[in-house]
Amino acid sequence: MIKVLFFARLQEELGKDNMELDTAGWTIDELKNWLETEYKLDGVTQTMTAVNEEFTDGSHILASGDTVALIPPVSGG
Amino acid sequence: MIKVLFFARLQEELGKDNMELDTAGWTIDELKNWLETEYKLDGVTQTMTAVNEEFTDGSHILASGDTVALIPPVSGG
Amino acid sequence: MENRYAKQELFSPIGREGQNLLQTKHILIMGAGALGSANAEMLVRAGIGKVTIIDRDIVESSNLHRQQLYTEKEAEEHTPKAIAAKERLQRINQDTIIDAFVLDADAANLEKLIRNVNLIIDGTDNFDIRFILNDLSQKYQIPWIFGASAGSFGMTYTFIPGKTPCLHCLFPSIPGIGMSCDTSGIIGPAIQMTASYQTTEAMKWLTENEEALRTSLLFFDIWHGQQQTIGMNKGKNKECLSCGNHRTYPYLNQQEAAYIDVLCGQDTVQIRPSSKKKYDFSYIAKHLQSHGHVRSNSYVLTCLYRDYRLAVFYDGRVLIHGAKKKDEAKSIYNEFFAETNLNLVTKE
Amino acid sequence: MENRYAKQELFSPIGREGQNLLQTKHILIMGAGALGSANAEMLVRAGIGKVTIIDRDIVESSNLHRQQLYTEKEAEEHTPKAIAAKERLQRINQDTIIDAFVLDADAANLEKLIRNVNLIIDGTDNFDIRFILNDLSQKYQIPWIFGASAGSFGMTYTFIPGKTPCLHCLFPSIPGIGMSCDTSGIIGPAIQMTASYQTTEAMKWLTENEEALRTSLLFFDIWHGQQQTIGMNKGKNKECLSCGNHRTYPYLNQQEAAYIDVLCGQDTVQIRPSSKKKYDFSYIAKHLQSHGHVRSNSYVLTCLYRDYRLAVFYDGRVLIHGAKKKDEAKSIYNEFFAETNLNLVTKE
Repeated sequence: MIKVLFFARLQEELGKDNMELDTAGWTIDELKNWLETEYKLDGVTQTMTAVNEEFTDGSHILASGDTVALIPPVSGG
Repeated sequence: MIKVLFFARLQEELGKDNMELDTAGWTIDELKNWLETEYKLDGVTQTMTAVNEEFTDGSHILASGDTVALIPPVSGG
Repeated sequence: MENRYAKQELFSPIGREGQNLLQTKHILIMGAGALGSANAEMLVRAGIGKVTIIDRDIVESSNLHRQQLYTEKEAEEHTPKAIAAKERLQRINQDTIIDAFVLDADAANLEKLIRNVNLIIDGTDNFDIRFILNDLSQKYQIPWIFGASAGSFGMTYTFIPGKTPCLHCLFPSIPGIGMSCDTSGIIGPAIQMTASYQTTEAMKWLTENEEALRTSLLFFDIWHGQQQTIGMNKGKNKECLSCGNHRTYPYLNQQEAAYIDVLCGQDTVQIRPSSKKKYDFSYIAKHLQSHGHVRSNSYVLTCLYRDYRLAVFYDGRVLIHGAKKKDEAKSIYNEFFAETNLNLVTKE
Repeated sequence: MENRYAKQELFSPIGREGQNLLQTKHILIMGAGALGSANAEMLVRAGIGKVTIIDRDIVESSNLHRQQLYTEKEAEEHTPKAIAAKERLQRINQDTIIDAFVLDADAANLEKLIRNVNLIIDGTDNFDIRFILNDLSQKYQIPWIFGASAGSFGMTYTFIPGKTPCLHCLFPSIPGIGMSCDTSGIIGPAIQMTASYQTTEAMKWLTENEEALRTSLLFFDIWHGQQQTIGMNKGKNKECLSCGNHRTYPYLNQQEAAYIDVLCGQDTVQIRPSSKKKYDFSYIAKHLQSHGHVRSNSYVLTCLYRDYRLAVFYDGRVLIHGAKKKDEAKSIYNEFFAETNLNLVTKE
């Protein structure tokens, strides 16, 4: 299983801060595209991604036991 | 084994931020008294104590695998 | 007219309703030093209804690197912090009612000022006064938000009477040695971070977002990037004399005595007479002016004397800046104020 | 004379030596909004040698709940933020040299101001300017400290050229939708916390405590008590056009064009002409005064018009406060400035 953590705006849009998904073998980009379609999560393809607390790009392939964190960019200041 | 984490002033006095000790079965007070004598750690008996990230008092008996955090009181402001 | 709180109301846990609540609330900020002034500015900007702010000290040049309400001018003029704080805070928001007291707080005078207060913010620099605040919090069922900072460390906890442990549960007695800016120095961001956590908790309580309050004690080191929370499920002591079943509020019943304090971070010793008294200021001024230029405003008279600077307050206290040790301060004090025959009790 | 930095020097990672270093350093603070003013105040109090501060905006009443350098008076007078910031900062510390610029920063004008700067602090509110800062940081090998905040969130990262990934490595293109105070509101403590992390990193860099710099990206939610760091070991992109082997600094070569921006948190639209131009202010004033009271200071002319407030800057920019949409702003602009025949390009 893959654990996906949602931060900030994504938490509010989803109404929860994490989910468990059976997406081992997918790339990060595939996961994001699927989340965008499935949950109508606006802008999820533009989030920053960490796998097991390390930054990764969209081509990273998920392995069972990974924890993915999706962090929307914050622009204000 | 017991893992002991040292914070703030204690880190500086000891020159490290943690140690592993074989003190299962001891109380927190016994551990503190021993640290005070062994390492000349000033005021360690006055630190706040957490075991496994929960506050505990001096009578708590340590079990193998516990993580103890010793936090000196900060008074400034 | 533009709504000055529009962007705070847009933050959904507060909203328009929370903003309206905030504007009806009254807080007491104990101490207008580093944490006190940071909390005061954030909460006054946020639109709090009323602030009572209490401080016994004057603005010093060595405060300026971390005490955000003050400028060089107030350090030069030795303005009492409570007065300087009020002046700046009203320029920021004239809608907030600000009651400022230049006062050496104790159980007796605090008890009078604490009625009708919704929340107490800890901006103090010592545990003596915190144990008094804690007993008052329990007696009058008013939450208080502990904050302390030194070096690059900070810690904070939100004490809610009837719900969380109290300070006296966590420390069976007043800690003898605490880290302070005298032992560890202090950097501005550690203060701002501690105050940010305190103000956030205050906003939750005052906008009736009680379920959002942090229930753990939080401890951090901003320089070394550490942060830890400690759960308080086992913190409550049923036998506690401040919040237990047979409570006596022991810190509200202290004997008044003259005593000597070393103030945080200033090489300053405070001497407080045992009973309220008024000095003969014209006599003191005449006597002191042979040693150096004497200045005074409506709260305090200051004078240079050898390597020291004396500040004599109208409430009887004397601060001796430049004195590092209590004995040193005591002998200076006795040179000028010997006729008062104070029985000086040294508090350790 | 008392040493005003005594308690900062007592913090051992800084010490007397670090303090002396700090007093020789020059930083650029880009933006004097919420993060910019919080960072500026902390660093000026800390005794930094020189600050260049750049902002294009004026103080508004809706800024006051979170922008700590400003008061009600400056909101009433529509003082440009850079000017108001300098005025307050010099009262706090007259030893710091402060160069303030009321300026709509772009690659060309920033490139001139960035020479000899030791560090850049991000106090901006949009990614367009951050991508320019990032390219300049790489081109001139100057570190910059990213900070952003909205709602109760904040994030920060310290970009060190030659050592860490750059912003362009982390985002292959400018993020189209970022959380801002327009989408999520903003609370003061989230700003202070973000700025505290930024200033701490700045102090490390400027006192040559490079080994103490945080190497991870930090992200927090102060209301909900979350905090997370993200390691950057895999962050660097060798093909990156800003910091890779075949770099082109793509954000330094943008075509200048008139464009329309929606400013953060103010229902305000900015229109910037494509080439620098000076308006005929007396003509504009005469034309506008039939609609409402016209005020001006040395930087800006303001006027009420229907439900809007127009601010016309001497550098040619026009802010239209009260306009929520770009089209709305464009038509207002054209009513008064049509003769300029601007070819307005809408940036999305």
